[in-house]
Amino acid sequence: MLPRLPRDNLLELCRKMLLIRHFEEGLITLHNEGRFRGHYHVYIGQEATGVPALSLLEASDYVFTTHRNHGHVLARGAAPGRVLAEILGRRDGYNGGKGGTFHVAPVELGFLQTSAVVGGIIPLATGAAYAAKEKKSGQVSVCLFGDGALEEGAAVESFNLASLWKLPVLYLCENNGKYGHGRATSAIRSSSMAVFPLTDLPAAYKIPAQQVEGTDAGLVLTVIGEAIRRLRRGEGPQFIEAQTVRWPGSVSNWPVLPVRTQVAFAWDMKAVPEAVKEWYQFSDPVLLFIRELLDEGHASKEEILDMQTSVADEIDEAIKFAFDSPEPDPKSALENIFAAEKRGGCDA
Amino acid sequence: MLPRLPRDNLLELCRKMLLIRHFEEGLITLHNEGRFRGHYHVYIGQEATGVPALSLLEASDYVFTTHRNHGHVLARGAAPGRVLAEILGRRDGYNGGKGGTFHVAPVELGFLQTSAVVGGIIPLATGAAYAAKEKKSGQVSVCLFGDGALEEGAAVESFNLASLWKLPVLYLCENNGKYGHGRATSAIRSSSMAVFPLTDLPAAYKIPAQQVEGTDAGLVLTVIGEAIRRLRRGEGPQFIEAQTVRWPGSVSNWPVLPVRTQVAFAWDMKAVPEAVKEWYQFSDPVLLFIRELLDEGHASKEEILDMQTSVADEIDEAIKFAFDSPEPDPKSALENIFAAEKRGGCDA
Amino acid sequence: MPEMAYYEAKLAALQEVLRADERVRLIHETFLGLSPRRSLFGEIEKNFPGRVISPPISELGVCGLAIGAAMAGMRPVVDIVTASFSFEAWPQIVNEAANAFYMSGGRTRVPVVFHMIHGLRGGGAAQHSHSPQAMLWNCPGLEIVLPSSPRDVRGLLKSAVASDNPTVFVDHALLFEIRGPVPDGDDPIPLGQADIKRTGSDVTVVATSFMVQRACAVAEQFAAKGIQVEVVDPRTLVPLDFETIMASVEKTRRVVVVDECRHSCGVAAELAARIWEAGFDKLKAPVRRVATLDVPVPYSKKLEEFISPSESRIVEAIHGVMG
Amino acid sequence: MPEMAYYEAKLAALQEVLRADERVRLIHETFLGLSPRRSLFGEIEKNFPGRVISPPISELGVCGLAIGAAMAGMRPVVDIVTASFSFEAWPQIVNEAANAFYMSGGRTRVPVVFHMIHGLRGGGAAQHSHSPQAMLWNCPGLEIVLPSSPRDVRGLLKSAVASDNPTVFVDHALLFEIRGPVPDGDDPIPLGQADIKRTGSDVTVVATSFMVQRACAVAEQFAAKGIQVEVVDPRTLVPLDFETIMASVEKTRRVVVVDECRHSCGVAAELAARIWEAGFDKLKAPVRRVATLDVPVPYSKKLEEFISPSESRIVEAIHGVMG
Ligand SMILES: Cc1ncc(C[n+]2csc(CCOP(=O)(O)OP(=O)(O)O)c2C)c(N)n1
Ligand SMILES: Cc1ncc(C[n+]2csc(CCOP(=O)(O)OP(=O)(O)O)c2C)c(N)n1
Ligand SMILES: [Mg+2]
Ligand SMILES: [Mg+2]
Repeated sequence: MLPRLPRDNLLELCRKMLLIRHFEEGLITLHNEGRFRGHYHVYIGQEATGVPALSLLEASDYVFTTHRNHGHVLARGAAPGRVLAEILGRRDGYNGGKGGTFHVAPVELGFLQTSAVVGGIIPLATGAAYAAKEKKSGQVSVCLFGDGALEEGAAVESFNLASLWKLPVLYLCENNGKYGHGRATSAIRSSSMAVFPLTDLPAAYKIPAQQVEGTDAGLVLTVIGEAIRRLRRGEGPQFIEAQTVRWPGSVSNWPVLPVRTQVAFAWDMKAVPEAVKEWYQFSDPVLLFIRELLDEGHASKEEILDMQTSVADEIDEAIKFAFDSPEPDPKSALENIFAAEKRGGCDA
Repeated sequence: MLPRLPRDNLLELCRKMLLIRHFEEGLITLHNEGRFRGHYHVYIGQEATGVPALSLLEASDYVFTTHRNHGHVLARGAAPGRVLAEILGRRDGYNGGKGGTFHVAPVELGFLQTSAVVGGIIPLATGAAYAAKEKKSGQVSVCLFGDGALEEGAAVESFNLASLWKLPVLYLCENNGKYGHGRATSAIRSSSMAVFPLTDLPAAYKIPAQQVEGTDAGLVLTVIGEAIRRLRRGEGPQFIEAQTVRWPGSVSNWPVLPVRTQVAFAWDMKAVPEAVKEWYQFSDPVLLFIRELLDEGHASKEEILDMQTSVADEIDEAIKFAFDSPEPDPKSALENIFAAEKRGGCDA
Repeated sequence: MPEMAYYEAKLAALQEVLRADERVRLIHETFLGLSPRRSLFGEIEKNFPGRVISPPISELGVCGLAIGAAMAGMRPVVDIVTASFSFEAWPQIVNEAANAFYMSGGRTRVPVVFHMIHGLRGGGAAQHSHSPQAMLWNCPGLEIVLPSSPRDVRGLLKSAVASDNPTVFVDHALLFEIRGPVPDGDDPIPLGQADIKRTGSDVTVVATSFMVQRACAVAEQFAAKGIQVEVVDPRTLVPLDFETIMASVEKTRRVVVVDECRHSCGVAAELAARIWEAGFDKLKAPVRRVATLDVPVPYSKKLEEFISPSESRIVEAIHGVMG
Repeated sequence: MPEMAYYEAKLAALQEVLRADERVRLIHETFLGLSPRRSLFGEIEKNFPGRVISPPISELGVCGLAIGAAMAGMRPVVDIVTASFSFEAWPQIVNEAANAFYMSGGRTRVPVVFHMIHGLRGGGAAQHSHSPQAMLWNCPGLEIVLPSSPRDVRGLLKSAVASDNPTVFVDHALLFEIRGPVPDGDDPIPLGQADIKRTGSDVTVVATSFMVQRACAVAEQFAAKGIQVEVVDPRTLVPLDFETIMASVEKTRRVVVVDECRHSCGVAAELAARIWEAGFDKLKAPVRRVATLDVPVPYSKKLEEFISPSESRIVEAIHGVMG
């Protein structure tokens, strides 16, 4: 379902989704070339959740994300060059290269902490919501985490606190098929989560909870838009489970690129390898969105192809920017252990 | 409701409840006299949960309990003298005085670990159930904990494991009115638990869950009896919430004895202080049980008075035994850090 | 200088931090533990409505909430009660709070205080008697404060709350009834300033928290015998004022370190190692450590006393370095 | 003696413990971490159906379950994966498992093994690079095992599983590809036996885990210059074979301790303090510690290298004690 938005906004959503896709695909290539190290995770297949969801926020709202953060920070407008520089451990990264892929946190965009401890951000996001409530600032706190995080006790302890104290926090659980190996909800039950559907868990804590098809940008916008309105009205925490189908490149522990996405796949799947055709046909949120744009006459194929070219250029520039960024001075490892002066809160 | 049991069994249940009551009241007196130290908790008001529940177990079953353990170990047949010796830190205590009031654990009765960390035993009891299942021993594991433990993440992580792996564990949540300061369920909502009724939480994990009036020995026997049968049939974990009304002596952080219980209160409340009359009239499980025994002609007042005398004698002996028990040798502090020989499992 | 009881100074500081900064919240209300004085805290709840919050028994979630609130501009003081319960919150304290400023590249500040009561309180047994400050010192990014006197608890609590860093405030129940001078006014004591609790020229005892009191009592006994013990209280482990410690070491050249953590990898191990490193050629005798023995804490009184860093063990250690 | 890769020796040991004792269960399956060899573990799952269990992401619940199962007669080996995640399970490891035997008066045995992979794996950043062994050493009641060679991982894993005590098995991802001799047969290596990994008479380097390999590489360099470095590997911290360490110290009278825990209150602090205490009058130079600097672990390669106990820092420390 295409969101009911002006054409410019629709194209902007499309562009962001495409940007994320190209960014992540480029990253996999860089990793394959040995140009950065460490375990990493990509947001491919979940673009239609993060992009519309975060487009609904005010600039002052808080966002907390996980090991799978690249798509979220880009969706919120982070500069791809600085995100990549962070992933490469360079000085111009949002966190000076100290965070890396697990911890990209553009604080100026409201990302206060990006934690790679499964479940770690759920209490933190709840706390930021508590601060918003106490400050009466009208801010909301959005917590984006995977289905696996519900297996950690930290999740439910937070649900309890948020529910008791009516905190303005949106728990946005991205169920991407657990570990990338299967789907925790809907048709197939999970071997690691007895709660089914997952929304039963927040519901037990009296938190309004719904499921949404996470590959459908329009539905995501509607459902999350309503949840955020309820948050701003002071109705207390909200829980959304956004379901997406596992991207075939994340079967193993490390991302493997089966094919580089071309917008042309939206109208011509020939170039897609047989083994992954089904996913790109039915579950790829970017291609789905492009098809809808085309079907409803919001854009022509040429315009989409132009968009792809422009996105590719932006990624090329980002890569250049990131690799041009210097390595941090080794001695700077000893900086930033403690804040010296007293200011409180964060940089933003 | 009086359990449907032969008279002897009924009298035995009564005797155990009375024994616990006298033991705990005696303990408060000893503490007031400064004869032992440390924070401690008593089981007064919950006798009709623990005594019938544990009477349903086999000798080989496992039981895990908390800071509020005295009633449970006595219900399962622990020698009052050895329990008291443990609370006094004496050599003849079940754990040589190393555990104390928080950790009384008669291993020979299946008490493998008594943890005073709220929620701490819930994973442990789940693990003993896992062992029982793997050993195909037919044993069940019973986990007795307070309503407050449901606020700890450890509880739900365990529920998930037990449900996924269909483990023979009975989660027996004794809701005694949280912290002794209010009732977490039924009419009044808790300020520290959003889940309401509490059974919604295990139910979200697909664990069969029911509530029972914890002051009614007959109901407790029936409901828990059924749950244990389901456990032994391999139907997976069971959850029971037993509700009792806060004993007025546990309003504050330390037990305060408003009056020493006399069995005669069952038929004559004159000696009960006005401020606490309501509790002794309507919520005291021991007096309720005695009244039922009398009403249905299972015992005469004289027999009950005799029982009281015999219980009092037993407690007197226990006190003598415990105080006669020597203090442990200071140097024995250095023993029992590690098990030397390899045997595995526990002493029992 | 006016005298105050420790619990009074602590309560005064709590009122002062609440008054001084609208962003301060107290989460949980057992700053006086199980002490019979704890009801006096009710006064604070009355004076600062909405500023003291009762949480569920969810240390992990509650500490995480406080950390997140601190990131978003509040200044929460979470009372974890017994220090052993900090373990429930370990992932949040050690892996979220401690790392936040660093891994954000110096951008996310976490002005949270974790309050807890550590050590052998008497009858706390194995699960309620921990001193986690050594483990915490092994986690860079956390400030660690260990008050030992009425004056210190007041001045240090203020600095802990004012700090923009996550600060662990480790108190001890056996200090609450101690009386001592507390200056008028309410000057904070900066973190990172050791304090000479007693001057002496013959031997240095570096002690923390309640052990400072014990060391002073022992020093009194030695003074009667003409041996002058200097008692140095670091007051904060992070930041550590090592200069003050070494100045004393260089003066006396004989050192005993007393701390209530368990022996292995305890605070005394670190302090002793640093003193050795800096003072190798100045020391007249091997540094002696007095710590809780490497044993789970037994309930029984005699056993608990046996493993504790008792006065008699401190006396023996002083004889050891003097001998 | 046949040669084996470390990962092969580890997999062999896992098969052997499963074969030797019907009560053994492996909970979780990443004993080889993120290594490309990890798929070889599939063999074990195939050979021992029902003996390897995949748990949810619930370290606290899962470790607690393993502890409870051990109390009730099983011998579970829980794989916590990255050692940093042991913090999620901290209350169960530190406050349940460690205390059980003691607080039951020596009656409840907990034959559980907690397996984890510690340290700077390269790019793990602040939240995935911890070395919790120092914190764990501060918790009496836990055995701590730190293998450093193919032979040791095989022999020590067997003893860990055979032990009736809770044992933390702390491995290091950078060891997996190392090759070395592994004797035929399958003799366990008793806990509490240090191993001289290289003999030398000029200086003693006490090193643990992957640092043993690094120390040996450095020793090689020094040998070329005619300086003989003895590398002592305690192999287990609890129980600790301090005699073997001191025998070496008494021989060389110069000591460097290398360990990957953070500096303050780290394993090197404890080892150094003990060596000072026992060897005060034997040491020719102050003991030097080489540990990870007191900093949260940065992601960036250059920064991570800067804080790590690198070869160059070990070299410098050896020069320091020789100088
Ligand atoms: C406390 C903790 N345990 C285990 C891990 C290892 N780990 C990293 S990602 C992951 C899977 C998380 O699944 P999910 O939450 O569904 O997120 P997804 O990766 O699917 O987006 C695991 C287990 C971790 N990072 N933290
Ligand atoms: C992890 C932890 N947090 C806090 C405490 C302190 N504490 C001891 S008993 C108790 C109340 C427990 O309530 P509940 O579980 O309902 O048990 P009850 O005492 O009512 O039987 C608390 C908070 C503790 N022992 N452990
Ligand atoms: Mg997932
Ligand atoms: Mg309760």
